[in-house]
Amino acid sequence: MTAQQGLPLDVSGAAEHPEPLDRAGLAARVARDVPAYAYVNLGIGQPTTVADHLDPAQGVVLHTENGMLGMGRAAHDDEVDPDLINAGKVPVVEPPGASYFHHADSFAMMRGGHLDVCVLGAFQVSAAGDLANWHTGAPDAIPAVGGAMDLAIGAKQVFVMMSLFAKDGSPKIVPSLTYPATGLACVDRVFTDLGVFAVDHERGRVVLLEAYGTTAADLAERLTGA
Amino acid sequence: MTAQQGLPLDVSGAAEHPEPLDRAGLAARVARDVPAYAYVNLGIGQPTTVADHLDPAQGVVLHTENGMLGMGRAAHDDEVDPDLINAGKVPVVEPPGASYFHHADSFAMMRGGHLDVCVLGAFQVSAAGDLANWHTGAPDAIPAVGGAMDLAIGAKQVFVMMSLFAKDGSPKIVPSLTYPATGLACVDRVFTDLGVFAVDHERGRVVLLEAYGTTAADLAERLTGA
Amino acid sequence: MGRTTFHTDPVEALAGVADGDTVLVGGFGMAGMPVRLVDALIDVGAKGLTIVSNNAGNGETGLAALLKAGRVAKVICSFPRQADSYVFDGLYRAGEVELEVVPQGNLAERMRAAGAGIGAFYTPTGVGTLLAEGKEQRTIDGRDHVLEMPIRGDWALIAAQAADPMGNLVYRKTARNFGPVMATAAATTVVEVRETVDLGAMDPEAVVTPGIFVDRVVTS
Amino acid sequence: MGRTTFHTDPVEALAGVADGDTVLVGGFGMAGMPVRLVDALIDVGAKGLTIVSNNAGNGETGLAALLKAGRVAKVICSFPRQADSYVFDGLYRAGEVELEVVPQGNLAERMRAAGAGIGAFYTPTGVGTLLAEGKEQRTIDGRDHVLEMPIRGDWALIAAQAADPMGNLVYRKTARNFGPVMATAAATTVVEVRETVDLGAMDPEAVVTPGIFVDRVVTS
Repeated sequence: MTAQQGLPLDVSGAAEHPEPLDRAGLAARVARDVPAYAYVNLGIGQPTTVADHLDPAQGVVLHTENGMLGMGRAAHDDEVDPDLINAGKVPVVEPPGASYFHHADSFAMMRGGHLDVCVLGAFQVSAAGDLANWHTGAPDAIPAVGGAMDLAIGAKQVFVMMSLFAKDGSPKIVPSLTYPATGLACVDRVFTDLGVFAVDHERGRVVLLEAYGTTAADLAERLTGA
Repeated sequence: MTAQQGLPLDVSGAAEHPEPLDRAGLAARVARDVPAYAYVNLGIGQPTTVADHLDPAQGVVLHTENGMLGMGRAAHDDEVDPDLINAGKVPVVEPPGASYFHHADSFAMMRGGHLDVCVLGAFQVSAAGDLANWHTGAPDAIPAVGGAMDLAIGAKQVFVMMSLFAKDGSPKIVPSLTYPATGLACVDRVFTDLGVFAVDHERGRVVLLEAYGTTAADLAERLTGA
Repeated sequence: MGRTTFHTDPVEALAGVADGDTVLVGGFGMAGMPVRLVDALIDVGAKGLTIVSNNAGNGETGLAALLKAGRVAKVICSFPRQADSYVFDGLYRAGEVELEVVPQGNLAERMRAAGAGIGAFYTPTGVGTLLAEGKEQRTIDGRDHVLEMPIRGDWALIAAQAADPMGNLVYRKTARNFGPVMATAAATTVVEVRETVDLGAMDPEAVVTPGIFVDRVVTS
Repeated sequence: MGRTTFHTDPVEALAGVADGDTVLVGGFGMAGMPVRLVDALIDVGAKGLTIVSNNAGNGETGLAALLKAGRVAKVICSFPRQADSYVFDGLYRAGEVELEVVPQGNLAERMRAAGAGIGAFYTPTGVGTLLAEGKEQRTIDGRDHVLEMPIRGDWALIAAQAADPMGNLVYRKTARNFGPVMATAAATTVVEVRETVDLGAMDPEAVVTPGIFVDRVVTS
């Protein structure tokens, strides 16, 4: 199950790094690609940890879809205010310069293309940049989408952050999705423990930018069998 | 030009009053039909004068489409604030309990059917309740619609306030519009100097409720030639 | 029609809720959740309700209690499945409650459309997904869109920070969430507030929900 | 991208306006009119502009001056004709400026759609009128609707009361009008403000336009 025929993958220009990225390293690597002064939405779960690696000097402003721009860090102890939470329902703090708005305005902000970057987890990303992150497709699963489909189509750039291989060893970058789609042709960059990839939308292929803890050739073999 | 064949008009139940309504009397008559605690938009021009005849005890709340609910009376002398105007661009005052909002929210309020009454001037109203009040249809006229089409379709009840006959003597309640329409089947009640009419939307006819300064029979003859 | 009414009894404030009604329920998680009104809705006893809310209840309180009491025929929400949404999960798997999953932005925008007199709108959200199946599509400026219809409530039950005598509302921090949108989208909007303020005490520039959208206020 | 920039020279703040651009101009009458920016737009010299604004100028100042200077190819507005709109009137009758008249609510909603990522929407406004001629119609729930498309600006020029260093804006009274909507609908939004306030001095609950929509601020 590990190699896939037909994944259009270009590894020719990839840089190689000796160590794989651990969770903190991956979050830091994503943070490095967030442009200065960007407006950014960090998806629930692992993407949230990117915030810890943003340099305040970058001037990045965080959006949370439950109605806040300029969201602060997680709240601790007596900072916790049940009226002030992020999209993952974790209490956060209010830094100076924040603003609040209702859900329709918040999603208008997102869907209107005003966010520069959103960072999402994924089950799968296809060579065309299709994203699957909301539904396993299991027949007895209860569907629950939250804001995933809005985030997938709304931001100027969509970053995915995930492990490159599933627990069963199968690649999560795939020729075409086998899980139900969240959005089509929406992913721009994929950050994983073993490699950072760009989606080349014009040519419908995935380009390895950096390999971590392995070689470009090894990744090519594990992803394409070639 | 004064009588029109084919205007479906019922004058059978009309009350008769000896004097015609002057401008103030007409405004007072309209005000009397505004329900207590109604949210009301008063169109530019003559409809604005209805405000002077609303009893504060009625608790009517005025909306102005340039972004204010709970609009106050016209401002005088040093009350004038160029940032605080009504839709006719006349300075007004801010009573306690007012609120401000932007143009999209203001028209959402109107178009979403949240206003109870709007009062508009008109060139013509048809038996079906079609309204013409934005364009004379003259070939060299520069079209200008403002909020008229939004008001026409937005309020729960649309009141029209006008003279019953044009300067050339032709009736302004007509079998069907000869002026360009502002909205179709939108007018509920027509208040004029000589009579108050209800539009019976189900039967597509106009019902004279009250005659002023004339008789029901005379109005029937002048409006229908019958 | 105006004159917002004020109540201390939330059951009284829900007078008129009938079997089969559609009820919009505010809140994102517990922030902005109208806890007293949802509890009162159980006491009111109406059955066969359609509940529109972001989530489908946690544990056995609030919406979960309403579900458990068998009052809900259908849930329209973006995210029913949570760690402790076992009441919903059980009813859903038993086929006792219908589910319409809606992307969160479409949920908000469809209610906004209902409140704003928009008959329908085209959005790129959901294109090419299971949630767009059977929906009309249209390509606009080279981008595919799905046609979405308004979601209208017979009732909106929301929570706010404060109301003034005109029914004007302000919210607090991210507890604002769906409240202002739902208030516009329902025939009757009922709001539970933490405080009431005197006429003139609320900054007209800072009012979030003008009183025109507020029919009944429940105070503590 | 963030970091709203602050300028004292309005001409500098309009750097980049090019021939043929679409410019959304705030204000309803003089309330909320970005007077300095409109004057600066004349100095910038771009031609063949499409101007989207509620009115089409009064007397010979502001938009009327821009029109008189021959910079405007098309006006999209709800109400061009006013007592002293003789500059526009003359150009229109001479066929030197194109006019698209849009019902005021559609004007606001079409810009809101552009800012909110709505591809198109159905509205009952204008059904059966000259302004709906040639537009697609659809009956929804028994009511006729017209399909309306977004109006997007290359630029929005608006006025606000105050900005903070994040670009967050508050307005004053009915001078708010089109400003918050236009700010969302343009590629670049330029705002003239009466005052700037320190970071943290603006109430986050009362911000009307979050800084994400504000690119450049002109201070006095």
